Amino acid sequence: MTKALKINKSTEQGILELLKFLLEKGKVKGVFTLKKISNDGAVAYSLITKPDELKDAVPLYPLMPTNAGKLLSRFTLKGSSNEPVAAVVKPCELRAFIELVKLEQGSLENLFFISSTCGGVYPLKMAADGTIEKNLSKYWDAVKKGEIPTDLRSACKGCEEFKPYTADMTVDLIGKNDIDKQCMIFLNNKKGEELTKGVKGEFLEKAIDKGKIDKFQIKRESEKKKLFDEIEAKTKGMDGLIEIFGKCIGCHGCSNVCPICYCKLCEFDSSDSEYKPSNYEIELKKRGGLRVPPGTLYYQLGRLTHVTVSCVGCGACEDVCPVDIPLSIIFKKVGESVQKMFEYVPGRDIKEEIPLITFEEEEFTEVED
Amino acid sequence: MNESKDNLKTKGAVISAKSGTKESIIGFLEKGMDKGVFDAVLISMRVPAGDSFAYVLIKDESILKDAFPLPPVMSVQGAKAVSSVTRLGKGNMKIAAIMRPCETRATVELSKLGQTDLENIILISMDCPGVLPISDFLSDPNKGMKLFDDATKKLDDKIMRPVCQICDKSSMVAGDLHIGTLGAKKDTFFIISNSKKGNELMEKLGIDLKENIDSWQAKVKNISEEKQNKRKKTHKDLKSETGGLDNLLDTFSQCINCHNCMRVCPICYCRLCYFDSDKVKRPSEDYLQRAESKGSIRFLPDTTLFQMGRMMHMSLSCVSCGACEDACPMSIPVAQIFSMIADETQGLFDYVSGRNLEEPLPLVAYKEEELQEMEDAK
Amino acid sequence: MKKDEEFMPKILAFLCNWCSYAGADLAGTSRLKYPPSILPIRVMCSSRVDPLFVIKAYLGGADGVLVAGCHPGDCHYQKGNYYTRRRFASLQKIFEDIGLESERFRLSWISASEGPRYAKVATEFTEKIKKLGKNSVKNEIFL
Amino acid sequence: MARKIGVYICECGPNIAEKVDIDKVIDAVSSLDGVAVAERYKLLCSEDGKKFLEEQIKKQGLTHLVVAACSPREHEKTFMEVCENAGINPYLFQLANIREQCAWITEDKDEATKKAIRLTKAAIRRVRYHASLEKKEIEGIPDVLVIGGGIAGIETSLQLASPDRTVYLVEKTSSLGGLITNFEKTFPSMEPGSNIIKQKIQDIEKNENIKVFTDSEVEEVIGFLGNFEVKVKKTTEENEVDEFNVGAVVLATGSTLFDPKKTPQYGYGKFDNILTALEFEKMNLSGEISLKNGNNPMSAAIIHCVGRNEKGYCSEVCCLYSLKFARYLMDKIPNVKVSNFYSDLCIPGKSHQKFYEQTKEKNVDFIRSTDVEVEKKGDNLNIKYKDENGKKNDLSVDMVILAPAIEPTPDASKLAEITSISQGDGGFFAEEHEKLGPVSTSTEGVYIAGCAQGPKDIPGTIIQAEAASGKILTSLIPGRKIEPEVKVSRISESLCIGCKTCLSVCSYGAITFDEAKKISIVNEVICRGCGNCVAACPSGAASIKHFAFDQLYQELTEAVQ
Repeated sequence: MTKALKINKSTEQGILELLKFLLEKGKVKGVFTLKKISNDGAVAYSLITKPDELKDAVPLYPLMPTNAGKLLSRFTLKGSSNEPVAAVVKPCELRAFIELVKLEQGSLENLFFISSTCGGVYPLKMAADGTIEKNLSKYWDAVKKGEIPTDLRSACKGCEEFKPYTADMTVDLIGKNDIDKQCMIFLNNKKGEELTKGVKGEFLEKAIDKGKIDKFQIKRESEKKKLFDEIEAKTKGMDGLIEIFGKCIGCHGCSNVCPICYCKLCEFDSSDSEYKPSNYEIELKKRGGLRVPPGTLYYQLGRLTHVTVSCVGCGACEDVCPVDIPLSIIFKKVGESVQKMFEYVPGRDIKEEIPLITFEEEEFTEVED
Repeated sequence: MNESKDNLKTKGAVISAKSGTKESIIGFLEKGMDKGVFDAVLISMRVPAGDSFAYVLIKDESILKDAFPLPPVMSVQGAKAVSSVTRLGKGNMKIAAIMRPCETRATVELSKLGQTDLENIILISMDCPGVLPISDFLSDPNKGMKLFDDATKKLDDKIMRPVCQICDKSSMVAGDLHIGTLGAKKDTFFIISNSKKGNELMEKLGIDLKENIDSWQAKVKNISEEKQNKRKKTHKDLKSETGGLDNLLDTFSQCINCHNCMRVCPICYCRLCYFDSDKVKRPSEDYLQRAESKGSIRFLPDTTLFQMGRMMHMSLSCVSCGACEDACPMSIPVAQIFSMIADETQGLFDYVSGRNLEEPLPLVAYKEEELQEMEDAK
Repeated sequence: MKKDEEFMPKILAFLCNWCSYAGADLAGTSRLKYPPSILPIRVMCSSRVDPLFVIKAYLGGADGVLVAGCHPGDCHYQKGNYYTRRRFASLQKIFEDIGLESERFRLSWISASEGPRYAKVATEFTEKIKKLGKNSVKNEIFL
Repeated sequence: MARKIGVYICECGPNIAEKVDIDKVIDAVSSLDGVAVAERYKLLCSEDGKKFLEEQIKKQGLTHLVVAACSPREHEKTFMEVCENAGINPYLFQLANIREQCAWITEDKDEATKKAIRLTKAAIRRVRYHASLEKKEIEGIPDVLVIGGGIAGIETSLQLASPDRTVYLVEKTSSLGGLITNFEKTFPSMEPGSNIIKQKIQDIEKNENIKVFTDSEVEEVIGFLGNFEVKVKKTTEENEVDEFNVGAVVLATGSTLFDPKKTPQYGYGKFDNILTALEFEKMNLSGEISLKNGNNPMSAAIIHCVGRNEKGYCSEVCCLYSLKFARYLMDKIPNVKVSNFYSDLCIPGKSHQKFYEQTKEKNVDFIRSTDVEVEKKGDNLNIKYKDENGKKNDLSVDMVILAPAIEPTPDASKLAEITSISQGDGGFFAEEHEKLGPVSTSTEGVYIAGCAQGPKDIPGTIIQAEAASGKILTSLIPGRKIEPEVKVSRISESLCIGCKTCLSVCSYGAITFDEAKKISIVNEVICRGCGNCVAACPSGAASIKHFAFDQLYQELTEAVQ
């Protein structure tokens, strides 16, 4: 049983009221959430300090313009926030942020996290061509019934980590059929309780409906298996990889938006990855011809080795790929199998060290010959 | 590299293209390699999956036969390919590079910026019918190929990218040689030389440049004029549509700061872009202060600053190649806006990016007497 | 098969200076025979081997890559080889999972006094690579 | 100015010439870019070989040298000296190993030649990316840090202290002396124990070359032989931290006794008049051996090997000091009955057997026994045991003295971490080699002496203290220069994003974090050049001299061509 706050309003209204309360009562100085920022309906994360600016806020909008974990890292990179700030984030964004804090790219101090049992988000392309508005009602109908909306992003369709590990508050969404009439917020810890003290609503003890969650888990698991099998068929040997990454135009957008890519200058943009004339001669002598600029596969495989241990499978990379390479499933599949090897879930717990900077004296003997 | 400032050369060569334009262009290149006039060819090729094209540096002649001189889609800007091959030194291979005019112009521009060494490069441009938007092509590559071939034959650019539909420099000769297919008699195409290097090459190939190319020039002239009017009109409408702060903010409101447009732009060559560097990373107090002053700020802020800042950095060298718009995941008309602004900024200095190697970059040269209208302009 | 016989694989070997390189030298001084397919690259510690080198070597056409260092616990720099083991384990899992031949990579702990072991590892690994055949990536254009 | 690379292939007498077609190698490399000369020579490492190379470098005005011969582990230094004498930087040189790992490993001459060509070409391509590096020299610091103020620490400090060598002696408790201060006498001579140590403590206090820190703990030891940066913290006051540099460190932290409570069958802590060996020594030193009720015990039992199977080793000295205890008892309490319960007696050493026999003559019983247990019976204690042939038996006595096993001090693992050495069997500090290096450790410049290295008696401790001092005296001669590693790593300020990954993988603590700039910084004097941080750093901000990304990448590209 955990403490919960019930507000007899629609879930979205309930959260907006909570955020308004937090700002008005000065419990937080600012609120991070999605907001409609232009009259043609563009949605982006915003830092809101005045309560009445919350009027266009759409905290539960099914879209991830950028990974909020990466934004929170930028917010606290040059020093932790000296004022309390609340952030409405999806579970994978919170996990990405915690992974970044482990890498000294941000700080959890003074930040409060309001997350949710996440129903997944639509691809960015649907926001770009404006079709997202039409699908909103279809989205919430599916979430209410605890089903997976059809044209969700593939990363979300196969996501089994839809419940946050360390959020201060969790908004109950999946399978909550009275979502338009009632807002149920689970207060996971002391911080959650203190923040919500004084909110107009009913405080009660309530257990999150495990059955509902498990049922949904099975649905996501089978979706994931389908997606993984599809990719498995495509990534057969080098030819398979060349086919998949052949159309990559080298814009490196996937690394720019990836929360785990935190380097100032990416190794694959640095002089290390440039070919000198003599390197071209060697390669041409060997192959007769070489794609230029060189290193498309070196970049994809190399980036995979860099992020694989911390990849939270948020799908931002595929969202931004101009040529629709199924990146999120490739990275998620490889990431999960490497993480399983270290029994590591990125972003699950701030104290859990990233596997590549620790070791056990006796381990992985099977890797040795 | 270019003798006369304007590129209206009067003479050229007529090459028979009975076996088809593409095949005979490849034949011309094979002849060049046989004669040892150049050791390698930088040309587009279809990727194994057949769903895109990529530039390939080819040394082994047998691979040349699968080359694709004029691909229906610009996955990588040709200037970026040439720069990646020669930025760290000219090497000892003579390379013939076959590209679209906006790519040869960008290559010329990049060599002025020290990013390309053209000494061992023979730049060959071709009349360009325009390019399909990359997302359209990807949705159905085979259909895209067919549509592109018909459009090329019919010179109809409706299916091409917005910037290509108003491109008035689709036959500008900026490199060493130019393959002119416009106005050529059936089963032939012109080769026009634009530099000493071009002349020497044709001599070594035993092809003399004595033929009359008026029909090509006439065709190019009227296409350019037609496109120029269309360009002026489109830019006027665009200006009213996106002009003014609110419109500009609305246009870029969808921007998610992924910087794809900067990465694919041939002119953006910085190792670490200013807008990715530490200088734009502020402490949390600054962000909170800004949010308080306005009640709410978009996070990350300064996406419009990035667009305008990038515009300031590269507008004077922009060749309107449209790569940025192809790479934008949010389909923002960034290429149309940037090429509109570029026409005006370059117009200030009567400069055309990549037109001529000797023409100095506007901001690195000055005249004592110029731009009086700027001083205490009201 | 004849073809495989004269196919002399090119196996890149990152050998740590204090143990495996010394072990390899010892194999030489004791005139132990192993196929000349092993191309040694000396590094001060096996923990210097950046997974990107292994990818570069693989995409560059190496038929196999061996990473060899001191036995865990004997690292000249205390703990280097523990990190090597983890990096290598995740690299191998990535290659496996993405459908590439992770058997072309091998991690072996070979101390300065284990000349015979080095020769054995070299011979075994060469045989395995011969069975796998040439690394077809060598003549790929669209890398 | 343009690169001029000299390539010299050594015939090494028959070794290479017979197995590799050297002329083919010469043809293959002479036309390479930048190669000014490619020649063969009989024996390059010989005196005239070296002279030949020196002349060639000067005559041809070479800027880089590539030698294809034996293993760099063999002659890299030799040819680097040749470069130095010939006036070019010794790091603009690469040695291709075409002997141990090429000529000698195959009978197939043509394959060996192909491999030799490949390795030589790889060396030539690598040398093009070499940068000249300057050998650094720093003053070797002669001073020494001694941790632990017991007999081992005291002896080492007295041996080493001299006008040009300060010794910093750090003691955790508030006074020097350690365990021996409690021993009234020492075996076998029954000479006075605690007053010798008191004498030595005065020598220490008189000696102005020894700086003593009591109530202090070592917090940080970073560096290597010749240059350790040390931080010592006072445990009694808040942040009073002393920092100084030393050339070597000696761990003389001694040991403690196994806690008999962990073996309840002996009744320690449950019944009165059961004392550990240390408690008995202290009681004896106070002059009066008495029971709880004040009178003298008329009978006492000494139980050997307490905690031996738990610990899994014999602590060497307990049998001997048990004999001493018997003597203590008999001197202070005439006709006291002493009986020893032992499983096997350990009486090594030339003069100890005599000591055992003399004690036995004074009718001290030695009962070979197993499953010894102690119970309360009325006022005295009853010892139940099985005798030699397994028969159950018991003996009631007034007092029981337990001889617990010796084990490392509780802070041993912390100290091992700080001085980056490892702990071996039983948790004692691990010596470099149990036979050939008993007082040195796997970390150069860190030594161990006394019970910290394992159970031993006082002479054994003194020997190790002197051995450690000897090793330090030979390696840390005042005025002699120390050459820290040249091929160290460096982190670029503009590229480092401060993720501290390098910091967490560095085994030497050579990387510190600049909180203001939020970047990691390499302490070039301490870095040993393993390159771990460079491979860990995803963004290439960290690079290492002479094994940089480009150097290794170009070498491997040529090798697999």
